[in-house]
Amino acid sequence: MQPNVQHPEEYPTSNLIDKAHALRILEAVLYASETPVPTLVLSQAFEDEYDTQHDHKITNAQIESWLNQLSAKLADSALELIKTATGYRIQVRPKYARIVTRLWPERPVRLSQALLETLSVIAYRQPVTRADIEQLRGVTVNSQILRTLFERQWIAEDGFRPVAGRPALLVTTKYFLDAFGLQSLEQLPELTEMNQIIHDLNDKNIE
Amino acid sequence: MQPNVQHPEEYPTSNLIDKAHALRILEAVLYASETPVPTLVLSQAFEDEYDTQHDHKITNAQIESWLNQLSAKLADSALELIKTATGYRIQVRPKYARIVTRLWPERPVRLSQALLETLSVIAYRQPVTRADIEQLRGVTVNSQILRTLFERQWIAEDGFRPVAGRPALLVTTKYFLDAFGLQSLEQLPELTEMNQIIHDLNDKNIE
Amino acid sequence: MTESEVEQHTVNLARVNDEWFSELPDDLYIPPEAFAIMLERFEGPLDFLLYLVKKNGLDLVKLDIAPIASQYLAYIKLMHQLDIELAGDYLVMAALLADLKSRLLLPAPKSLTVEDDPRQSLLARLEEYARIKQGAALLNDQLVEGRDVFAVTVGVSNILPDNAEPEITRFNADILQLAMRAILSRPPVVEHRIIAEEVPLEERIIAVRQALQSGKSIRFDHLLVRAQGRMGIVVTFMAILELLRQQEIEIVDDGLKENQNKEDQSPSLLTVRGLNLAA
Repeated sequence: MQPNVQHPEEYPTSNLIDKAHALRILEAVLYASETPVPTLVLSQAFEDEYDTQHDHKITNAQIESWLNQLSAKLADSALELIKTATGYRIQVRPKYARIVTRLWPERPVRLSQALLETLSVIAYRQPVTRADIEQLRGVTVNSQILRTLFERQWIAEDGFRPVAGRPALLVTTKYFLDAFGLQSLEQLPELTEMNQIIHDLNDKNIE
Repeated sequence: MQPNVQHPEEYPTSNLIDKAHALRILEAVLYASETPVPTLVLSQAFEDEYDTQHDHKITNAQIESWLNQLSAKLADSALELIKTATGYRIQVRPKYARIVTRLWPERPVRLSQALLETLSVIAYRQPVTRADIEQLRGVTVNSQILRTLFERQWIAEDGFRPVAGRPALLVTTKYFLDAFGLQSLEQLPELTEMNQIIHDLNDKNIE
Repeated sequence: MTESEVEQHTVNLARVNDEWFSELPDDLYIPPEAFAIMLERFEGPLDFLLYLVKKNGLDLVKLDIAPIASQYLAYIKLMHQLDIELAGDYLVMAALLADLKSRLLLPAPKSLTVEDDPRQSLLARLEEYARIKQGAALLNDQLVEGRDVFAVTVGVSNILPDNAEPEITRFNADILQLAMRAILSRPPVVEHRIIAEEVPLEERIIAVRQALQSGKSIRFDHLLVRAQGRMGIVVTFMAILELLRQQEIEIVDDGLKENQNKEDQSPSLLTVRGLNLAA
């Protein structure tokens, strides 16, 4: 737990960086993220923090070293740091997963209207950005809901829209299809109703 | 991970419980939960784990003591343990909000002045009708704002006023308290004297 | 606009409207276009009034409402002259203040008690609004989850320790369709200023009559012209009602089938057929 700068010789370019602070930044990002965090995003977290001050880049090797230390810091906890296909994520160790699933066995059962609407927009209009969902639903997207959808692995990020801010594009996954008993997206119930027609006309008018 | 019964004198009833293991159970539950965790749920986590084996109850005092230790364990991290209206929550410290909002600019909750004033009326003057809000703020209530407040579950309808039209009465919810880090409505910041208000607002408007 | 021009402008205005502009506050030297921007900063007439109160450094409790009312009315009048669009709330307040002012100019009746003082209710409103505004500022100062602090939710390892068959809850995909329909059937949230193109009923009647001339059945949505938007839907429906009344067409499907027969899930829409007029 104590700051412990034992190997300054290893990363001479970043000896101005307080290691304990660096680990806290990684923690903030990894814990706040709704999805696994790619190394690129982790390095972005340091950009404002250090580069402008010290005029040097944080290397990926440096970040990986910190991640290892973070992992070591978690050794005595119920959590672990893992690397997935899309990035790093902190999760509850398998050993303690049982306690969690036993406490909330009803977890997947109740789907709130807000969650269903968010999911249906992603399903029917994919790929969509968060802003697309907000636009269509008329309310701010609740991070908690996206987190839940990510956690169930019903949705995933699939690239980004090449506009300012590079917002992530959201799509549904095969787990989503499984959960809703669908073989493919083509099996989604059709929306050939009056409200679809009205909606299309509205879109046209607004353009 | 090793059994480590260092302080049997402190909690004689639970001397069979490994403190480090207990902290890990609390961690698993607190980190995995999507919402603040009530003490009751925390104690359930232990029931499954211990009571059936050892035939004794974990007291709330015991749990609170462990929570304090968990909180201490977080002192050097980017996280903190807080108590809100509905339970305990682990959150990323405000100090790191800047990094999080920079990495995910689309995520942060934005609170417009109009939304804050509407929420303020409901929070401080509840229960109120829509007409009350209009009367107090001197402007028409923006449906969009109410919708956002409902969507976030920060407000709810609670009965109606027995006058013509039976307008719904609006109140804040425990989720509002959770979101604003409050344990109860009594913890709402107090409104001060009139002159002080004028003085403060002066400063604010000039910004 | 240079400062001297503004000054000139203001002086001229003062000569024209002595009632309003003899009491012009100093900060009317703001360029006119800045008024609109300034107004946007306020949450409404009460907020604006409160600003005037504060700017004058007045004690709200002892406040003589008259100068504030005059200032407010002066602003409103000026903005009106500058063609700056004002929300109705501001005009309602202006009417209230004008009424208040005129009543205050009348000699006070002997029986006027504090409770009857028309200033009191406005002052009470201002005070209450100031509190609400303070409450808003205090709420804004709180550490808000999702803005200042971020609740942590970590996933749970997918590897089940005992390799137990995970209990998969299956959902009916229809709930997605219902949710999507709920979204689509809501009125659009953003208020668009759409200059409604008139859709003449006569044109629609002719169009529907022509489309059904051959005696064939056509579904309602196929009678619509996309460019006509919502108004087109409404007017087309009116055209159908008119043609029904004149017995030129008949209904093949009233579009209510889905409700009558739950077995049949196929979408059902109003469908009409032209009648042979020659017969």
